[in-house]
Amino acid sequence: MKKGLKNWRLFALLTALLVFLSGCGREEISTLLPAGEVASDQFNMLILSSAVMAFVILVVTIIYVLAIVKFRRSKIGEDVIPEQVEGSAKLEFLWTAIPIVLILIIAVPTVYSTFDLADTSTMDVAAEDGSMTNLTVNVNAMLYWWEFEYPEQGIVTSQELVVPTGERVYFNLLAADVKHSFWIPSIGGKLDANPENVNTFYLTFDKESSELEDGVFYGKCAELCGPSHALMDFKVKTLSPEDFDQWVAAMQEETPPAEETLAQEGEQLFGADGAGCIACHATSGVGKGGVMQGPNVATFGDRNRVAGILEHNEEEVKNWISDPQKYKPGNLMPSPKALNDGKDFTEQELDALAAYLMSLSVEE
Amino acid sequence: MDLNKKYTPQTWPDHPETATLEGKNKFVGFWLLLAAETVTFASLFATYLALKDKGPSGMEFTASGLFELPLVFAMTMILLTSSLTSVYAMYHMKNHNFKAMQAWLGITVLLGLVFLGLEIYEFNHYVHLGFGYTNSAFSSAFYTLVGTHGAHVLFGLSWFIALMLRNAKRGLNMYNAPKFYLAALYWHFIDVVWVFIFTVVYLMGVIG
Amino acid sequence: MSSIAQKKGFGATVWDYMTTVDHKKIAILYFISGGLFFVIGGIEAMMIRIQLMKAGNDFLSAGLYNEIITMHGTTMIFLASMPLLLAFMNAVMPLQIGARDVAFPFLNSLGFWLFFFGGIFLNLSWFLGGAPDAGWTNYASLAMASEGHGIDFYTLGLTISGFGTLIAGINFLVTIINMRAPGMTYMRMPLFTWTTFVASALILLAFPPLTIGLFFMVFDRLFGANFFDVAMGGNTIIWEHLFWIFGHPEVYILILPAFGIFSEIFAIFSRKRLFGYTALVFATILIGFYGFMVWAHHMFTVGLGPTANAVFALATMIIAVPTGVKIFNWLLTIWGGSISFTTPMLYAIAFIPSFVAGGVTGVMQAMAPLDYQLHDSYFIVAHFHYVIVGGVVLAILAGTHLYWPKMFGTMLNEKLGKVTFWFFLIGFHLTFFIQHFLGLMGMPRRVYTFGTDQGWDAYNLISSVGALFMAIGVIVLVINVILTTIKNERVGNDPWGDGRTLEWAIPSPPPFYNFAQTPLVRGLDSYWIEKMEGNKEGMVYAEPLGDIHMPNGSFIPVVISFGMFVASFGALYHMDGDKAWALPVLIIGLAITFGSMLVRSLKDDLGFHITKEELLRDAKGGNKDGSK
Amino acid sequence: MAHDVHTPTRSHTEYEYLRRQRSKEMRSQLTSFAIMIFLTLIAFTTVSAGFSPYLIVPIILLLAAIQVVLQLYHFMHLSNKGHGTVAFFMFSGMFVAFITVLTFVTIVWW
Ligand code: HEA
Ligand code: HEA
Ligand code: HEC
Ligand code: CUA
Ligand SMILES: [Cu+2]
Repeated sequence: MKKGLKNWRLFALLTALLVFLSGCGREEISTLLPAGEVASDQFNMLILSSAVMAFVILVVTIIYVLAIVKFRRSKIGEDVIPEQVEGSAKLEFLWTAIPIVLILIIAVPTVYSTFDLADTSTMDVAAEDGSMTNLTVNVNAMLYWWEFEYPEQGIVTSQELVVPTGERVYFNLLAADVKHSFWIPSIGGKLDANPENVNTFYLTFDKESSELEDGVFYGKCAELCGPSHALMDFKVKTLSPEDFDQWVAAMQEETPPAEETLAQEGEQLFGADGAGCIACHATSGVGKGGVMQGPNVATFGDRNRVAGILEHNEEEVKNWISDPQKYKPGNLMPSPKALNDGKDFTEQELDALAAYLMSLSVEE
Repeated sequence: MDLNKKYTPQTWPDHPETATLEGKNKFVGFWLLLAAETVTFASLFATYLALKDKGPSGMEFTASGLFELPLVFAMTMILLTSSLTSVYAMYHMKNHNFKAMQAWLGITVLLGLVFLGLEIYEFNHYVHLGFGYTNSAFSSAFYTLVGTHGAHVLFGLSWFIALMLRNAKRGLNMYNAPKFYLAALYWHFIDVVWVFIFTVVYLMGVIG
Repeated sequence: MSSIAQKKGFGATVWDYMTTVDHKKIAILYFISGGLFFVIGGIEAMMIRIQLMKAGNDFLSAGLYNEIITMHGTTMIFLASMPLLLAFMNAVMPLQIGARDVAFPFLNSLGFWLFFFGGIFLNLSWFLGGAPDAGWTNYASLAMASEGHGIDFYTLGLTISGFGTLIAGINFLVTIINMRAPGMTYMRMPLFTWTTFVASALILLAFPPLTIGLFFMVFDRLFGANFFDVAMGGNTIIWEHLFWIFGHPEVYILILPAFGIFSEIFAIFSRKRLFGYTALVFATILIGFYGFMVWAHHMFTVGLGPTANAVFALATMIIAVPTGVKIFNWLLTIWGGSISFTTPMLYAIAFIPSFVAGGVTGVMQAMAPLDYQLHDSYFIVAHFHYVIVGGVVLAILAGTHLYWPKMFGTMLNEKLGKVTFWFFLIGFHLTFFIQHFLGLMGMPRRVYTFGTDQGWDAYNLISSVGALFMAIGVIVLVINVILTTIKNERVGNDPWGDGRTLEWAIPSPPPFYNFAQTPLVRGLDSYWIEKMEGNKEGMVYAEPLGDIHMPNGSFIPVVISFGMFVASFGALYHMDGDKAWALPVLIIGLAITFGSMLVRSLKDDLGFHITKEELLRDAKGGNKDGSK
Repeated sequence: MAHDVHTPTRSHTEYEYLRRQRSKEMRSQLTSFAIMIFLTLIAFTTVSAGFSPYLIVPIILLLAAIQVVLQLYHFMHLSNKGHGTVAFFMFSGMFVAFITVLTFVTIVWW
């Protein structure tokens, strides 16, 4: 008995510790650790409403506990017939009025914020030189990957959104196939990418992602979109405005040909004369969105993950290319056999492809 | 309830449709069904309005180019008139005049058949023009809305016919009076829906 | 179930139940099949929790996981909770208003069999090429893209069972409108009857949009219509609207009868009249009314625009007010009462904080901008399991214990009942409380796996352990049922001793005609009034003992439903285009259905009479289950 | 709960009076039918006449609404005694119908 009690205590302690340790979740992805204006607004609403709700729960609990402590039959006697009270108009009024007041308290910020967050009026404001004052990103959501087009800059990238900090960034969302939903928990709430029409909203990014443990914010698809919905992750890199401009400039340059021999071999294989990967994967950051069937790989070497989920190393690149279905069931990248005349890639070929892909970079 | 109990116009209750508990239940239940049908048709109308003239790029047919009013006008008049003839039938039912009731119901059924025939002709005509069910979102919504109404007409007619045949020999009694009454209610409801169809689909369609 | 039925032999009992039109037996049919589906849905829930127990688990594959959550949600809502509540409505509501049966006994049976065959059809998808996998909400773009026949099983199965539910709703409405005993005015109806009434009204007006949405989906997938095909001008948001115009009232269809059951329990086990009966009634009606004006709160992130979001956010928040009125009136009912902690009362007591916790998170979600963060995260999963499990399932478990004697004539063991209660309650909070935080920590719902790098491992493990507790609770309940049935100790009219409404004034289970003489109702809580005035019989009668007219049993409902079942297979496989037998099957199915409907309408069914002599004989203890 | 019908026993004058009431009702129904035909004619002519849609649409919707009221109250007797409950449900149904249509013509296309 005693021992059992001890074990139980230990278990409880461990549980409590675990819960404490995981606290508010990871900075990369938790709505409880907001890293942008939108998320902060929403976090404040969370705190406000939680306080109101805690008050409601408290009131109910007090009445409730008092009632079941005071009026238990064992206490007041077996045969008592309580008075059959009909009701009380006063009380009814009271508990209609108080909740209405509480509702009003949360309704005001709700309405204000609803319109505020939907305000995209500054989106198309142009500066004097004709360039847009705000960055706009067109997001194309596709079966399990994301494409980010920067129409003003004429560049396009995939899997990793790169944005400047400290300014509003506008997003146009569209789904290419089925419905998806664009969500970066620590930056702000989600918005659906519907197949029939463009949705627009804005986010602001306050913190540079290099300060994070993993170096990027995590983005999620939040609408069931098929077997690999759970794996439709993307990453967000936030840069200081200067770094961002640099990044854009680097993107706009021609991709230089591969330098190492292995990588050159890979480039060969990747191209139209090889396995034809280039048919779906553009290797240049310059271009338009919504054209290619596969992610743009111009920045592949700078990525944080492979295909949004696997660790970013050559081993995983090779794993992915050898059997994409194993890592993202139902995704639209063909198996090697379908690309390479019915044969699997040899280890050598895989090494070459991986080396080539890893060499694609716009950062120093 | 005694099926064989015979009534005369003198002993026939004022409201035969609700004179028995069974009748009353049927009566209330049927009205509730009509409330549900109202929402059903509202969903169809709403979808039609949302999808009106929507289709693939380069779609050939839109409402204003397609619909022709004379036929619809004829159909409307016929259905409206059939609503009146069924009112006549119920008038005679209340007077316990079985023969007259059957006769008016017969006319109602005839009018309904003509209406249905015209609708089939209309659909057939559109399909021949090349406006098929699978052409566009607009065509699907149109055929589904108007076709559902047509299916209701068909059901109403079958109901009338079944009642007339089944009771031809035994005449009016407390058991079948509520059924006749409800079938007539149903017929009016179909007419109500049509009023909206000709207004919302055809008239508003023609003006674009 | 009853001893008499056992004597009749198994085959005869089955036949008896397949042809019955007696609302009490139909209640038992609903109860058994709803219970069965609850266990199936529960096993699916356990599989979900096993899969999510740890990061990167491979217990279920990605595609299978989606099928399981879809079937879990669909089964639990349409095939478990609703039928179980319909079981109590059937068993109790006609007794509470002093009626001999429901308004349309034949349709009552038809409603059950349509639901049953629809449910079976849906679940057969597991064996016929895969279950639906687009979530219980079945959003159009994904549903249209889904391969195989899963989605078709969903649309056709729900269409059939939806018809069944609609019929049941109309039936209850007419029963309450027309068949109340003399003196049973609207404002004297027990609260469970009231909630049945409002829930049925919601069924009446909410199921048609769902049916239309399902039709669109069927036409799109089977006949090439273009309602949801974007390239052809279609629009998938139409599905979302139609689904939620139905879907939100649906959650009140679930919770209102649950409120009804708890209202009865609070009054009975506090030995006190419901505090603020009138307010409770109006709150019920208001909730039903508002229920139709808030559906777009499920669509805040769709992009409907700020005006729509703001309007629907405000409308949604308002619902907290009438619900709060209910909560406080219940609290004031037990206040000053004499509370006895029976198993049903334990559930009722546990319900209050659990449901309030779920309700207030609902109000948080109603704040549209906040919901942009919460939507489709585990916060939502936590919210709706708090209101559904903490409200509806607790009510079902409470109702099972409370009405078991009325339905089966025996009492469930109280000790085991309390064991179930504690396991279930602790497991429930363990599972779902922590999910709020998972959601806030960024975990989306409907994910079949998650990485170790997201920081969600520990919370998910705790959640899975909780589910195990719930499973133990349910298993103890099953054992309890088996033991009770074997022991078979019969009980009297009012086994809880403090019954207040008419159903406790007659034997358990009641004779098949319910009331030998129609009671006369003299106020709210009519049985309690008679008890307090020392009336030994428990009732005053509105009529002298006389012949009773009863409806005949019929096998036709089974045939009609079976025809729809067959036709659905035909329609489903007709889509493949290479199956020549599909069209004949479709036609045969429809022929069976319409043929049997025709038979029904051409053959007069006038019922039969029980004579006064038989009633007198019965009163001395004779034939009780209606076999003729 | 009597399932037998209480057969009325009427005097001859009562019976005559009832019949006259019914003929009177029939005549009023005939009038409403005439009105319905008339309204339909107006609706079709306004459209054929080719006025501005902003004028026509409200007018023909109003005409349709009047027709429906006539059908419900004169042909389907919704105002008669004993129709209170069902009328309530019909109006609830129309309310749901109205907000459904309203949404679909406003926010489906956001
Ligand atoms: C029985 C089922 C049930 C019930 C009763 C409710 C009740 C409520 N629900 Fe819930 N809900 C669901 C089942 C239910 N819900 C389901 C299944 C989903 C998800 C569907 C899916 O996507 O799969 C969902 C989703 C859902 C959403 C969408 C979230 C999203 O997907 O983004 C929202 C948003 O507003 C919401 C709100 C509410 C509100 C405001 C109530 C209110 O009725 C609650 C009212 C109760 C109280 C508030 C507590 C008592 C009141 C007081 C003590 C008075 C004082 C209180 C205050 C002043 C706040 N619910
Ligand atoms: C009435 C509705 C209802 C009920 C009662 C439940 C009950 C439970 N639900 Fe669920 N749930 C939904 C409705 C419901 N649910 C809906 C609508 C969804 C959304 C689906 C979607 O996204 O589309 C959902 C989704 C959902 C998820 C999210 C999945 C995801 O998004 O990926 C999870 C995860 O934890 C979950 C868990 C549970 C658990 C642990 C229970 C437990 O309470 C279950 C308890 C019951 C048991 C444990 C039964 C145990 C029985 C046995 C073990 C067998 C014993 C048998 C014999 C002895 C014969 N449910
Ligand atoms: C038919 C189009 C198609 C072809 C051809 C194709 N891919 Fe892909 N590829 C895709 C798609 C689609 C994805 C995204 C999958 C996902 O994440 O769901 C992808 C993803 C990838 C990724 C991960 C991308 C990232 O940004 O993380 C790599 C690496 C990759 N492909 C390499 C290759 C190689 C090497 C070849 C040729 C041997 C190739 N692909 C051929 C469609 C294609
Ligand atoms: Cu894309 Cu989920
Ligand atoms: Cu809702």
